[in-house]
Amino acid sequence: MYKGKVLITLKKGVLDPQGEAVKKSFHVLDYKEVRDVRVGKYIEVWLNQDSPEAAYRELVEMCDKLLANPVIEQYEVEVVEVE
Amino acid sequence: MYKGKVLITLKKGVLDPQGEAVKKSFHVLDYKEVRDVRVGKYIEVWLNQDSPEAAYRELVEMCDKLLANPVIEQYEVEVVEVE
Amino acid sequence: MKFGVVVFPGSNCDADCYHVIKEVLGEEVEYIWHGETSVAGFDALVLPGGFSYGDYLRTGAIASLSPVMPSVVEFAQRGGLVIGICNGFQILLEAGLLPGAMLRNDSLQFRCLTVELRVETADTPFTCLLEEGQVIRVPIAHGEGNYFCDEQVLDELRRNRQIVFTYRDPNPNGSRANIAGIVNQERNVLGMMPHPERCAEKVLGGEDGYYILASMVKWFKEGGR
Amino acid sequence: MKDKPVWQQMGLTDEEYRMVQEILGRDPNYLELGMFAVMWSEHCGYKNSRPVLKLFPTEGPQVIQGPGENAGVVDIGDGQAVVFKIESHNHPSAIEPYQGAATGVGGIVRDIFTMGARPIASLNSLRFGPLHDERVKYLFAGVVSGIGGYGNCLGIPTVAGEVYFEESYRGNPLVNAMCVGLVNVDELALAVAGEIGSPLMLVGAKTGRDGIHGATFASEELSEESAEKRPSVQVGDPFMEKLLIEACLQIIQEGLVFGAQDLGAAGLTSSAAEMASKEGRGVEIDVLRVPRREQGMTRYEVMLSESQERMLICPRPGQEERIRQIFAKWGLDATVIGKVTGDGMFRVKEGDKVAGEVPVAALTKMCPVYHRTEEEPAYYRQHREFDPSTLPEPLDYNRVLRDLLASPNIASKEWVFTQYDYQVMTNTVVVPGKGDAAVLRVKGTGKGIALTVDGNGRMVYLDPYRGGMLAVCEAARNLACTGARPLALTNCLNFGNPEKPNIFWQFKNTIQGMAAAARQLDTPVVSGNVSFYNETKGEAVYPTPVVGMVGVLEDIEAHMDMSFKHDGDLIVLLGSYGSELGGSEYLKIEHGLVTGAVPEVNLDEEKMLLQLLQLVIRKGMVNSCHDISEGGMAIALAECAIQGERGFVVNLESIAGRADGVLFSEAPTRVVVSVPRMLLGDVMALAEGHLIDARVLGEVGGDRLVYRVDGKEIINLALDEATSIWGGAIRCAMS
Ligand SMILES: Nc1ncnc2c1ncn2[C@@H]1O[C@H](COP(=O)(O)OP(=O)(O)O)[C@@H](O)[C@H]1O
Ligand SMILES: [Mg+2]
Repeated sequence: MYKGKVLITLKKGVLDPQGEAVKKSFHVLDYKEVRDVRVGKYIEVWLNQDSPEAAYRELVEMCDKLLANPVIEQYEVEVVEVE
Repeated sequence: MYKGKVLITLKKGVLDPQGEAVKKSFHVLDYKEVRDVRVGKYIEVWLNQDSPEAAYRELVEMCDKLLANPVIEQYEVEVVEVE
Repeated sequence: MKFGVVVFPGSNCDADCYHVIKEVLGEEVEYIWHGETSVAGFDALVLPGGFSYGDYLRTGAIASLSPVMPSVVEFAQRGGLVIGICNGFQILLEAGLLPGAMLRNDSLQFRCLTVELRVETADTPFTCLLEEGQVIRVPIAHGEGNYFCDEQVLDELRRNRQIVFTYRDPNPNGSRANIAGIVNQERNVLGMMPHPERCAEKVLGGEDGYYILASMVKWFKEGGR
Repeated sequence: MKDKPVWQQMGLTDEEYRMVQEILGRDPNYLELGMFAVMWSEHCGYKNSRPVLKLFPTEGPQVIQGPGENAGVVDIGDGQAVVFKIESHNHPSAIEPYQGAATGVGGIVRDIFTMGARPIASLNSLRFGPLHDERVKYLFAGVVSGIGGYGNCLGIPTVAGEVYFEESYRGNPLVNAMCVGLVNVDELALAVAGEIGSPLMLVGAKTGRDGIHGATFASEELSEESAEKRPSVQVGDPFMEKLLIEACLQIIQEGLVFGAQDLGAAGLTSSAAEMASKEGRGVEIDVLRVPRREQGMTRYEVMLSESQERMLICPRPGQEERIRQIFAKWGLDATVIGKVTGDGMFRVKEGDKVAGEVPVAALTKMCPVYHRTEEEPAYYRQHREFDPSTLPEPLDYNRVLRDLLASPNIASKEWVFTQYDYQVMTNTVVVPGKGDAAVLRVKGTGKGIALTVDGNGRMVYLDPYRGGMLAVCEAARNLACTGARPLALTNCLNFGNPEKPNIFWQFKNTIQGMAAAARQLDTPVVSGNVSFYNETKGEAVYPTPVVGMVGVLEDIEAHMDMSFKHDGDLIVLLGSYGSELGGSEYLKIEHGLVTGAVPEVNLDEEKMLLQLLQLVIRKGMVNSCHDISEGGMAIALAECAIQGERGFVVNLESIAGRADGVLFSEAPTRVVVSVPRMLLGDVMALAEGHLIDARVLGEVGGDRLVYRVDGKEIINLALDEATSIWGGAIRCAMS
């Protein structure tokens, strides 16, 4: 079995109101050294696949189809073997 | 400057309705080999800090204070240097 | 009796609570800005519903770190009456004044409708005008009302009779043990997802919520017992 | 694409480019050209619609502000007014349904509080393709959660709306959002620039690269290329907007500003030009002073960005500091980015350097106007001549009723409105689904207001003139069914490409029909929006005017909903006993036909009916009231029963030997009311006094829906079954 770790982030230039709000509250909490915050998604998918390559290919397909919204989001995929 | 990558996931035993819904729609889309899906958060924090250790310590503090809720969530932190 | 309605950036039921306290209960009421650091002079506090900080990150999380919160905690610890409604409930959880956490509704949808609640205990300052076992109709409107706590906390809630309201079938959000509202052990802090202020006037189609707020007044005016 | 001259890429024609050269007496630079292109787009300039919009009646004693401001304003007495407008966000929603719809709500809400009014209600009107299509489900789900996501966060109740599913909207859904605000008349603010030398302040969100050329995007047909323009989809920040509402209302109420203007389509360019043009002023803006979200933005990008949640305000002298304080309290920045000048020029500076300079009037008043040619499409006559009596009569009317109840156009919209917070602000007296219109109380008075949006695109397609009338009449009737007096309307005109003569014919005829009805019913048009180019692959959507209407109830206690309330009450039809089936849901569902002559409206009769309804409701003579629309009388009765949780028996007569026309005709100017037996005589007498036909159809009671025709029972359905079919159809399709 493989576990896919999918990181989904907003594309550059797309407004991230959540990140902005979190950043501001860090500043209020006196973490002045915080320069920027972006909030994305982390999705774990456990797959019954034969090979890491197959799992990877499938995950990319799944991102395109469902997990990420290509209009505003981009994604990164990593596959690890698990039992 | 350092970039903190924070992965926040629901603890084991906490039901993840979003993950369940994603899994179901994969099954509908005929990805039968999907065993499980969990949806978490991926937060990127850019920090003006002196050392990776300092950045790491600070990020952990930020997670405890705000980014994660220990009742339901756990987190992982990684720090990378960026310019 | 003087109520304080705490206003966070993004609160949006603050004016509704203010209206009901003033015009329907006929009690004194003032807003308390989240940036204040004292709640001196108030007899009861309301943490209203809404989307404090846009519900960003986690509902209630950022608001729970507001400057006003330490004084709210202190007020509660001294036995002052605190009611958190909807987002207010979420803030109380994040602030640790009540146990547990809130998850997204199991339907993954925001849900606005009137639900039936069972009053599980009349032995609180918030339900002393109601009866145990009574069924009341109160509106809900939330996307994250799926109350979660672990087995141990649930046992404690049960043992101490801290569960105040439960949803009658069907549970609208998947909350553990059908929980709609709980109090702390000392019974002076209530968090509930449904909105009593939305059903406190006949013209709005129901008055059950009136009795929850009026209970607080009765309890307070009778010297807290 | 790249080979085209730059003005064409920006959406200007060669002729328009020559006009720009002539106005300036030189070639425009890139920035100036961009400013012309957005301001002269259909979306901002109304160049194809302006002459036709003049047909609308816009005045009346109740009108405080007609078209021309951010929203219309109507007097409701006691020194208060309602402010309202509807707007489309069709193209962004087709590409990113959640954000498209969300930012649509954000935009229309800004139009309301810009005027100093507290937004108190939202409505929406939606059109999608057939619900069995997966892409349609995705769009529908995304749009609904986007509307809820934004409006719920703001704490503005979404109290009413409508949704239709028709093939013609498959590639191009319609998303129209309406907002209603309440204002004390003496606190009304207008979008005007102040005295010469007054500073201009930009407040709210930072400026990013989002939505550049959104205005021109909205003025094009959707194509494969549109997908590439995707970055023009903006992400909304309702939290920021909520803070803006509170801060802006405070500075307006404290009298600190001359005027305010939200930044919508064409961003800073449009809002500054509009503010200046009202009083013939000029503006000077320094792009370097505009707070930015991204690095390396060009002046062109800054001036044309459509980043959401921004406002331009013009402070009164000496009030800048106080304004800054108020915004700071809400965690917002307010930055001086320029000033009002007296020379009528729009000057864009980059520090000390002038980066562009054009006359304000050239961008606004001198926008070209086109009188398009119109041509009656061939389909029109064919449909009108269709005779439904040539169709076989159904054998099993029970099945027909079930099918209609399950049609997504008729079925309960509960799946939609339970995702909207419709009760926040504690004013909602008649909640979604319960009545023909939403009813809100006005706190501090004994009054109420009623709100509705209506527009049946299928009828308008079949007959734009009659269909336009129907839309206005239905809206007014819906308000009257709650006991309200209709006051005025706003409208969103969703059409195809106006450069096509058939489309322009639809457009013009629709407006003529709407205008005639609005005039006769005393409901002037006070605001609105035009959305052209709703086409995919050359196919236009049904011409879809959406009418948003506001009415007032003098006594909130005397409001009405549609639910049957007492067994034994008599069911009375007010209005004519018709059987016309043109354009009906029945023809579509049972016979697969979109055709027929659209029923004609008698405006005098409609007006009398509106008065009659207000009267019987005020006098407490009826226990329920519901207008007959999609699905005809059969469905109207079923809905009263479902809402009231009690059945009925009605005795009808066939017309020309057929039952289907009687049951399913969607002819207008008809309502069903339930009347306490003792008051029947009074109701009949009042109806007669108003020259409105009235006939007793049957009686409320039992747990079945029983329809008899000519003494024979042709439908007998258990109330429970009807309720579950009607209640579950959309939820089922969506899960
Ligand atoms: N169909 C219409 N009926 C009446 N008025 C309209 C219509 N379409 C647009 N208007 C009016 O034209 C003006 C410009 O509209 P619009 O460009 O949508 O405003 P905004 O500045 O909010 O973008 C507004 O005052 C609007 O009310
Ligand atoms: Mg505007």
